[in-house]
Amino acid sequence: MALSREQMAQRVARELKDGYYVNLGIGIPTLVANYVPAGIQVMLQSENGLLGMGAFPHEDEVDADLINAGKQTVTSVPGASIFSSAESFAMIRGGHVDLTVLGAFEVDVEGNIASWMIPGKMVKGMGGAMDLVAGADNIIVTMTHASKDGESKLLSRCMLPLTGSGCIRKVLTDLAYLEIENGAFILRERAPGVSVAEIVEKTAGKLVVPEYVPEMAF
Amino acid sequence: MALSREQMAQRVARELKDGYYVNLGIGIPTLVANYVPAGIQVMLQSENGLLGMGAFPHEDEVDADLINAGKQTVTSVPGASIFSSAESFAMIRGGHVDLTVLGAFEVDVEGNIASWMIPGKMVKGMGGAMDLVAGADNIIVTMTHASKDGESKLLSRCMLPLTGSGCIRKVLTDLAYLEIENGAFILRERAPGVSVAEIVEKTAGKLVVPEYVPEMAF
Amino acid sequence: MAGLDKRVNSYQEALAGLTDGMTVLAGGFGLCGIPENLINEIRRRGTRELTVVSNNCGIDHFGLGVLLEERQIRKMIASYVGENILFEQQLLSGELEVELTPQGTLAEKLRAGGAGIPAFYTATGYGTPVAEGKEVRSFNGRPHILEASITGDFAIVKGWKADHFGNVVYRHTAQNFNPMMASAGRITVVEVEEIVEPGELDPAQIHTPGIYVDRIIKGAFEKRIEKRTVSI
Amino acid sequence: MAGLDKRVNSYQEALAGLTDGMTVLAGGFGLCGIPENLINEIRRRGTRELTVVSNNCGIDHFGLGVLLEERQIRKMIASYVGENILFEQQLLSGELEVELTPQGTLAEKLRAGGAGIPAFYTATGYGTPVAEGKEVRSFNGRPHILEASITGDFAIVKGWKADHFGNVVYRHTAQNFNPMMASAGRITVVEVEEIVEPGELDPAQIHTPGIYVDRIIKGAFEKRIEKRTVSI
Repeated sequence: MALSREQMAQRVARELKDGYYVNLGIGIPTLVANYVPAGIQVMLQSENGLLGMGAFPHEDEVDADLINAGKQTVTSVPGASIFSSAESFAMIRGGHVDLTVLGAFEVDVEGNIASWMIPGKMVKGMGGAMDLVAGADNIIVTMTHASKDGESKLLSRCMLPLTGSGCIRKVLTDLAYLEIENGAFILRERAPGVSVAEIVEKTAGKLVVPEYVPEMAF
Repeated sequence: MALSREQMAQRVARELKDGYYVNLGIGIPTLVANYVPAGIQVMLQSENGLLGMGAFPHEDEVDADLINAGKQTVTSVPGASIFSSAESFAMIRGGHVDLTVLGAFEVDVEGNIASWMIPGKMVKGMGGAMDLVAGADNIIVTMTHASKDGESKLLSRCMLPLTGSGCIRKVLTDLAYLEIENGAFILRERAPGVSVAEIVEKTAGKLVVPEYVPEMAF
Repeated sequence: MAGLDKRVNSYQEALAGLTDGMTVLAGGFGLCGIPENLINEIRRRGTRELTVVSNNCGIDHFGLGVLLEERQIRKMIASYVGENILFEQQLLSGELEVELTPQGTLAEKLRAGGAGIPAFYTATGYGTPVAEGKEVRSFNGRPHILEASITGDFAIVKGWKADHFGNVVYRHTAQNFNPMMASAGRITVVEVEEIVEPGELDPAQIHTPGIYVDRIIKGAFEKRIEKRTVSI
Repeated sequence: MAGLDKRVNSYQEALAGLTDGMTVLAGGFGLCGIPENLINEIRRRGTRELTVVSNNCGIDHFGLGVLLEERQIRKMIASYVGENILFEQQLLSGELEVELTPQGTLAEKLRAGGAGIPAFYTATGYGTPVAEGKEVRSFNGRPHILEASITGDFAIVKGWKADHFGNVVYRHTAQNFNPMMASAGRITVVEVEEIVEPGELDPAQIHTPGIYVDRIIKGAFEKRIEKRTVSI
């Protein structure tokens, strides 16, 4: 069965390492914060200028001056730091963030990503996404494997305007965890009960299927 | 008679305007702080990261962590701010400083300045001088009109390696106050008792002498 | 008001000299740390044909959104404008020109503008529509694009506290774009919650040194919350 | 030592991994805010052929001057080196290579290095020996030169207080080049006068966020004064 949003977040959280500074995008990536493995310590970066993002505030702690990049009210953890947008993107662009998790519309075998614009529909803007994908070495894209109409989002070549070029190496979908290498998706893990055949069918870009593809366990 | 160092500082201080942010170089420029005209308020910038430099400290206030660009112990005034070298030169390069006063070895009719290096002798480095002359619109160079050997320092073309190119418009020497316009020094004021003839003799670069050249009064 | 004392007494005085066609840099991220009263004063003045540089464009009926309502903005430079229905309408009708800019590039363009750096190279946006028409050059084997700095005729900034000299501190994440806007405005106007005496703020803890600031005014702020999210 | 706790127990541990031929970025201006003990540890280790980036090179027998004595520096990138007789000797004898860089350009090169900006344009140095071999381009009718960023294998930094996570504040003008060095080091080591618990420092008042810092250590400092100047 396809992973739930929570399971996707849980699977991504396994990539967290002790001491990581992590930027989590809006949507599924945000949920990753709920599944930090026991015994490890990470610091969440919010690109509006907060390093050390905490939980949502209790009603009596809500402060209009303390928000995250999704414009939600948040708290900061002890040992947090707060700074300007220029400093925040100095961290991001400078490669100081250890892991970035963000959503996408499409990813292709060259590591290109499209996540910000659907021509003809409204253009909302890229926000910090272009900086995040250009600045990080270690990025995990989370998205459904295919659209509701069944169209694959793992392509030979992105159709939509790009967010970044040649920067994606890891993709977690609701069906599989894949790595991008040498112009192909490598199927590394599949969702529990999801067959390799289904993943093959729903992957438009070149897919390499190793002999053994383990099922994820939750 | 040629101006004393104190008189040079006093004359420069007349260029200060209420509300100015001012960077004063080492030597005579530093003395300008002692002659801020009554009734006006200026803020001194020290390029090591201090805006609002105060007087030298009393013996019991000396603090190794509070120095000026000349590495002297200083104090800060109420309303000062302290910041990094990058921020300090953002101010300087960004043209936010209203007046810069600095010394030089040579200035020429094109507004070039040489102040940091005498080949064959030891090279100490340019420190912040190149940034200061490139960043400021309003610069006053203070220096003696001629060397001890009588060689003019106001030239057709600087002989020494430049600090900046085409950036100087105002020069105060011990003999005269001059402006640089259209490839010439314009003699605007002379030191008390110094003749136009002496200034003409000691100025190697093209000199324009207006009909009336007032004497400075102290 | 003498010399270094930047205090002005009214919002009218705060924006004196703002005229049609100017470029205005506005601090804030979403509705957090926006100069609400200065925006309202621009509306009151009816200044038109403005180019506005801001990470976002407010929401309908609040923040920069009010200037859209009055059709005072000709061009918007922003990274994300998705919270605003009017924006979409004016964009589609051709009334509004938009230059979408990656958030980090926008922040850096403004910092560069304030710091006298006319242009810099960044990998952000390479291979995307953002790179169209821009010079590409490789550094360390990786392609980068050349981005030009931004400055403005006016910067409108929201601080927390300031002293008479215009030294400003920001509160929590209401800092965001405000320091860069402050540094890149030819005339920088800061509205704050509290004005204190010079010497009350720790010199080593000033976010925006007074050298960048031309006028300060104390205001009252609604501080509307865009997405109130709480733990139960 | 888990996760985000950057504390190390000895200066040996603080500089573990420093080897011959590396580039070391050193904070400080004159003798103010220099990482004295980390410099001494480099001397003790005897690491050689170093490229050192620092605004100055200490004085004879103190600060970076001690590394000159031991002939551990192969190349120096600095803006002003006039306080040091040994420097002159080694330069003239050809033992030492020097790249003199305007102070503001040096600060910006390091900030750019930390911020992922590979190169930027500046008017500083145009028409001077600093511009030799560099690309010239006009912006707004004024010629600028292209300057490349600087990063280092190690950054050695002197802070005032830090928490376990490596959030650092600097004291007075001992800040100077330290934040840029901290951001541009592949491994950044900060020595401080006091280590406090996370949460003790105001989050909005951190000069160097912990993300830039790899190791912190508490030291004792001589803080020698280069030019004691007093009012009478």
